[in-house]
Amino acid sequence: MRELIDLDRAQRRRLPDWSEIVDRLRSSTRDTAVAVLRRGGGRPALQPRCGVGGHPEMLALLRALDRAGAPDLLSVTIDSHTRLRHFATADRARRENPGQLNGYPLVAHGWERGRALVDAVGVPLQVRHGSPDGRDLFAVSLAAGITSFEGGGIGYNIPYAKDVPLAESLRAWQQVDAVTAALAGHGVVLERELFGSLTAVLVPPSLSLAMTLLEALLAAEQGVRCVSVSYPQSGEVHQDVAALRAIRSVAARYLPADMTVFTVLHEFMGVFPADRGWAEALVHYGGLVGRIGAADKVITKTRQEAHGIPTAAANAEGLRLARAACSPLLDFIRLNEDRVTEEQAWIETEVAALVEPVLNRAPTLAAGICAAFADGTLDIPFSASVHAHAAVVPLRDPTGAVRYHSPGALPLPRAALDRQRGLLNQRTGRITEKILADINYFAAREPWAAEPEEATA
Amino acid sequence: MRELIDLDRAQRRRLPDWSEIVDRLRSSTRDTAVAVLRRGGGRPALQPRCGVGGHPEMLALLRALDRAGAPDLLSVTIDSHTRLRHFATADRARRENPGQLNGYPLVAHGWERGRALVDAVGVPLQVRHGSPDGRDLFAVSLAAGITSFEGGGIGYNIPYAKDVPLAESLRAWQQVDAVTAALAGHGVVLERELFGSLTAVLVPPSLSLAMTLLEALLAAEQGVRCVSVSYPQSGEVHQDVAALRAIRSVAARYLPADMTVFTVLHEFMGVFPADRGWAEALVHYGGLVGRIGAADKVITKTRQEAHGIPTAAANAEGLRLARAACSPLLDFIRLNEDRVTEEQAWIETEVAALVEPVLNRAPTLAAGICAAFADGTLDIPFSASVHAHAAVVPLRDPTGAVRYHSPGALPLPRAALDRQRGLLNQRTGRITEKILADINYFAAREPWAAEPEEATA
Amino acid sequence: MGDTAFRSRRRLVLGVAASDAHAVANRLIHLMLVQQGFRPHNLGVCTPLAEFADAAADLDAAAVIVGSVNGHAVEDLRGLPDLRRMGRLRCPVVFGGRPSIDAAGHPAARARLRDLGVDHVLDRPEELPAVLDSILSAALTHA
Amino acid sequence: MGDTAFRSRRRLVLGVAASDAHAVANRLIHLMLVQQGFRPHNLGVCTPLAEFADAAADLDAAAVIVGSVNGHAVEDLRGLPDLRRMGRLRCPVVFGGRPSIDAAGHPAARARLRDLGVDHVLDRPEELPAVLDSILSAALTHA
Ligand code: B12
Ligand code: B12
Repeated sequence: MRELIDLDRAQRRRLPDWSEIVDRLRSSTRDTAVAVLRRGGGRPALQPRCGVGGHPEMLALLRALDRAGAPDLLSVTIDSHTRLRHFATADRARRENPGQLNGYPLVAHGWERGRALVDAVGVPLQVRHGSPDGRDLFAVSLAAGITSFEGGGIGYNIPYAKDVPLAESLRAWQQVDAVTAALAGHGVVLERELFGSLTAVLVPPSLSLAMTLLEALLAAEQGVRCVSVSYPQSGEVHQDVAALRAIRSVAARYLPADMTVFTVLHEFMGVFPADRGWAEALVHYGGLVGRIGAADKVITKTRQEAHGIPTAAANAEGLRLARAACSPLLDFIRLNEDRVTEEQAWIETEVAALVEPVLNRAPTLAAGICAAFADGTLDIPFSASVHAHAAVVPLRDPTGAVRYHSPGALPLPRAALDRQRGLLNQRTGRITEKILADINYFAAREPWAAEPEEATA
Repeated sequence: MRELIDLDRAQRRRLPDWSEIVDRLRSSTRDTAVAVLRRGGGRPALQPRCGVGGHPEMLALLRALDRAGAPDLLSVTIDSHTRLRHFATADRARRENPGQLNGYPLVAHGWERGRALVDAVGVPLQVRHGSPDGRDLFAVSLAAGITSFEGGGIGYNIPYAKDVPLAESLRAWQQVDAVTAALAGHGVVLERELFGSLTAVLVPPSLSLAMTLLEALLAAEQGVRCVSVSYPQSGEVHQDVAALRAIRSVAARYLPADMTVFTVLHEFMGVFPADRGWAEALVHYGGLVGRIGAADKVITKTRQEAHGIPTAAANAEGLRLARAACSPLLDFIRLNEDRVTEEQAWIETEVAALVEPVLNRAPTLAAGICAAFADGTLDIPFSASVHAHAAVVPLRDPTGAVRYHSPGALPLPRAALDRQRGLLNQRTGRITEKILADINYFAAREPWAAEPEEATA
Repeated sequence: MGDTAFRSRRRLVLGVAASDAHAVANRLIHLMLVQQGFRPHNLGVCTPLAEFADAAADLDAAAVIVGSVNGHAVEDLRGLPDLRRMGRLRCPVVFGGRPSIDAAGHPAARARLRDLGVDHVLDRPEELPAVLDSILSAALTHA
Repeated sequence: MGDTAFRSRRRLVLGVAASDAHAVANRLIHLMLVQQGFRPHNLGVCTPLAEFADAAADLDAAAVIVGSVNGHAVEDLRGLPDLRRMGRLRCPVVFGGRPSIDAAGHPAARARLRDLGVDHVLDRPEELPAVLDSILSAALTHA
């Protein structure tokens, strides 16, 4: 398996033998992440983001969340330095001032400590990061016995780096996928989750789905037969439920028939309200949307999202709010199904229009993707990377649904654009003001019930 | 005003002059409870139950809830001794071992301390108790400047005492109502809330509504023109929303046209699940039902309901869960309106059948009520009092709605009973087992996510 | 189940403590005892301890069973030593329910109840038959 | 608003700190500065401090504006004293965003940033124009 993936030399030296890694994963009696998702149980599995710099602190955080939040899976959220392969910086920071890191530097702490994290809690762990090239992190995760790894060559590049050529990130992630497929051959099915949130701010659903679909196709090329496709809550329930359903319909249409696809909802990923009441309502609402949309998993947020890295207590409360939203007591809730059906049909049309030209292009899928980003026929708003045009301008329509105000060079069908323009024309005002208002769609609400933050802490 | 109400002599000696009491209520610049309800704001006002024995502890509890739970109103829940006019016992207990009291002994602490409670927080207080004869408590509450007082001659007798003749409790509450009306004449409109929860366990909605309607009519006789009618959540959403709507339709039909009626939902009052996940879901669900049913107020429960008197933190969390349920983010939720309409029509029919014979009876309404309880044509299940037959046997139908398995001597229409029997016949098993199962309807659920209670505390 | 005919040989006095109006458990326990062949006399809710004593004397009851869930058990049973001393309550006293206002207070409250002279402090109704059987058979042997 | 023509006399270097990929504030601030008559050169996200220095030198910029919201500002700016010492970064440095990973850490992080030689530590984009105006007018006066 070692030959499938190029690792940093220093890293390779430190890792155990691949055979040991594989044997340990195979013989583990712990639940894998995929086992948890397969078990299902009629409601979404719940998972928080969580990661702090120090190792003892990370152990304590995982244990506290496991106990107080009753998650189905837990995260190891990686710090920014490690994401960008600044391993030396991460290592110095975790030695000198671990409390100031915005995540757990798993590569610097090393796989032995990773195993301690796995052993600390009763639920499987997932590594969540944002690395254009996550190969070393992946290898350390596997050595630690972690059975779920997030990312992909598009979604972990364009929003997460300035200048990593797409061809490079796609190649790195092809290697991750190849190892994932090989492990499945040994009976170890990893959760390979594709990050559909992109820049997380006003992402039109069809854009998110197009990107994760392309990443899923790349994974399929490498032999992967099980992926999780994530989608970021827009905040308009009919649109969000339609998008979650569209993940399945689009997957059925384009992905291999023997591919398992789990759907994941990211609770609202944009600018969160600072007001505690609104933040709590939004956290709950995310869980509810995930459940109505029959997501297999919901990644929860916290009432402290607008304020900083959350405390364990606030993170646990976020889980519990989402859990209350997933209760069977709420089975009675009905949506306007006509609206959902209409939205879903449009999303499917738009995804087809975005993806099909890429499939029919260039020698390889990866090359097609690179070419499409180069000419702007694939693109995202607010791109962090110079390798996307960032010519797409999204806006919310009067219901709050996210639409294409300007598609840039995206090859969206005329009918779809006309419909969206029709919806957007109902709003007046200057475009920059509208964008700002839409970025702050939830953050700008009047306080829901004024009272000091941390009053219960 | 003093002549309207007979008070304990010792009590009367300790109270300030009535004129002082009235002046203080009139000149207060604080929100009254009714002002908060009138203001509305498109979502139910939220109020927790709360009461501990010690005075400093009670101050701390109110302040903590006000800060961390952002309630719209707060309660002063009274201890059992005081409820039953065991004032001497309450007084000894609050001096010797206040921490062991199950509520705040307001009479023993006295009206000066009551004023301190009022001054401690930014929201109005309500006295919640369960006194067949609450006159002294009422007088102390008024002297304290408290603008909301719960209770009534039926609902605060039959579930709360063994052997207080109804005629006595009705007379005591007529005096409370007379003072309430006189105060309104001075411009001080109290919230007079009628306790519809009765014994709280499997109470058929029409029974709850019939009792509060009779109490509202008694209050109207004394000149009261503003009441809150409370109803205990059954747990089946269509039935509960129908019941909340029926409060208004029934009030419009039977009560004076110039009477203001606020609707109050008591979050589930029966046996609560011990499991934290279920308890939280149920607390949230209660808030949601109140909001869908357009209740003016929701009295919240806590995740510790099954375990004991809640901590301030758990109580605040209950408020916040209910608040999340009242968020505008959930405006999209729709019910099966046909089911609600059908339920509401039946509830109205049943209430008419229960109440109209009483209205046409005997010299006075109060006498009619006494006679009806005496012959069982008014009755409640699980009566605490010997003055009700307790011949009514309720059961849940397969949807969870509470029905009359046996009406005892209640004069319910044949069609209503046939319908309910039809629904109940779908269930098999022995009747005692069914009752037990229904009492434990929420408590008996499989753990929602097993984890130790108090993990976050 | 063996022979339980002896269960009907003596009366039992059942009820809920003086300040406690919770009726549901009391009604269900009454039903359960009757179904199992005991002969309970139910005083219902809000019953002062002296009334338990009087009823026990009147009926020559084998035991007094006091329920309480409202958290006031210790306060409501504080008269027990006096009643014992005055010889007004001679049979065993069984307590069942929630001894205190919250879980944290239960152990101390249980100890207090025993100090007051309660013979058996139970949590659940299912514990009742065995305890009553032992009381009844002891009483019948010594009688 | 007064005469703001001087705003276009010198370039400004704008960007986000080395480990930080948050792009939205950066794009909006760039837009705002242009609209207000400044001439920012935007290096975008994930920009090492040395690149800020090089760009400032190349463009003879009046100020360097470093944004960071991911909490790593102190770490990402730790090279500032060295760059100053080597004379590679001479103009004022303005920091804006979230200085630390949570509210509790902000005061200490602000102090650390000042120790490192950051001239202005701002929270909100609205504070930027006044600070830049003062820097620019001082620079133009001394020039
Ligand atoms: C969208 C978002 C993302 C997107 C970013 C996509 C992209 N490339 O742009 C994604 C999902 C990729 C992401 C990733 C991460 N994020 Co992020 N993210 C957010 C979020 C939700 C909104 C940020 C945003 O766009 N805001 C809108 C813009 C306009 O405002 P802003 O960035 O908040 O900045 C304001 C001020 O800080 C100031 N400001 C900002 N820059 C500057 C510069 C100057 C000169 C001035 C004067 C002012 C200024 O003005 C802005 C308007 O008021 C915030 C939380 C929130 N606010 O709700 C978290 C947040 C900023 N992220 C955070 C973190 C830690 C991360 C990660 C490290 C993952 C993790 N551990 O959670 C990674 C970062 C990876 C990396 N290498 O940097 C933390 C930062 C913690 C802190 N410092 O308090 C936050 C607060 C979330 C949280 N509560 O944990 N994130
Ligand atoms: C319904 C209810 C009421 C109804 C009662 C109506 C009626 N007259 O019966 C109303 C609304 C009127 C009410 C009022 C009050 N209640 Co109440 N009530 C409940 C509730 C929700 C269910 C009780 C019930 O019926 N359970 C079903 C029966 C079958 O079970 P049970 O009573 O829990 O008893 C079990 C065991 O304790 C045991 N058991 C009980 N008695 C006996 C006796 C023997 C001999 C044995 C062996 C076993 C035994 O067996 C039962 C089955 O397992 C509980 C909370 C819960 N469980 O969810 C609170 C609860 C019991 N109430 C409580 C309190 C404090 C009050 C009030 C004082 C108001 C207040 N401060 O909150 C008043 C009491 C007034 C008074 N004078 O006593 C507290 C008691 C605190 C504690 N001890 O831990 C509880 C736990 C709620 C809470 N978390 O605060 N209540």
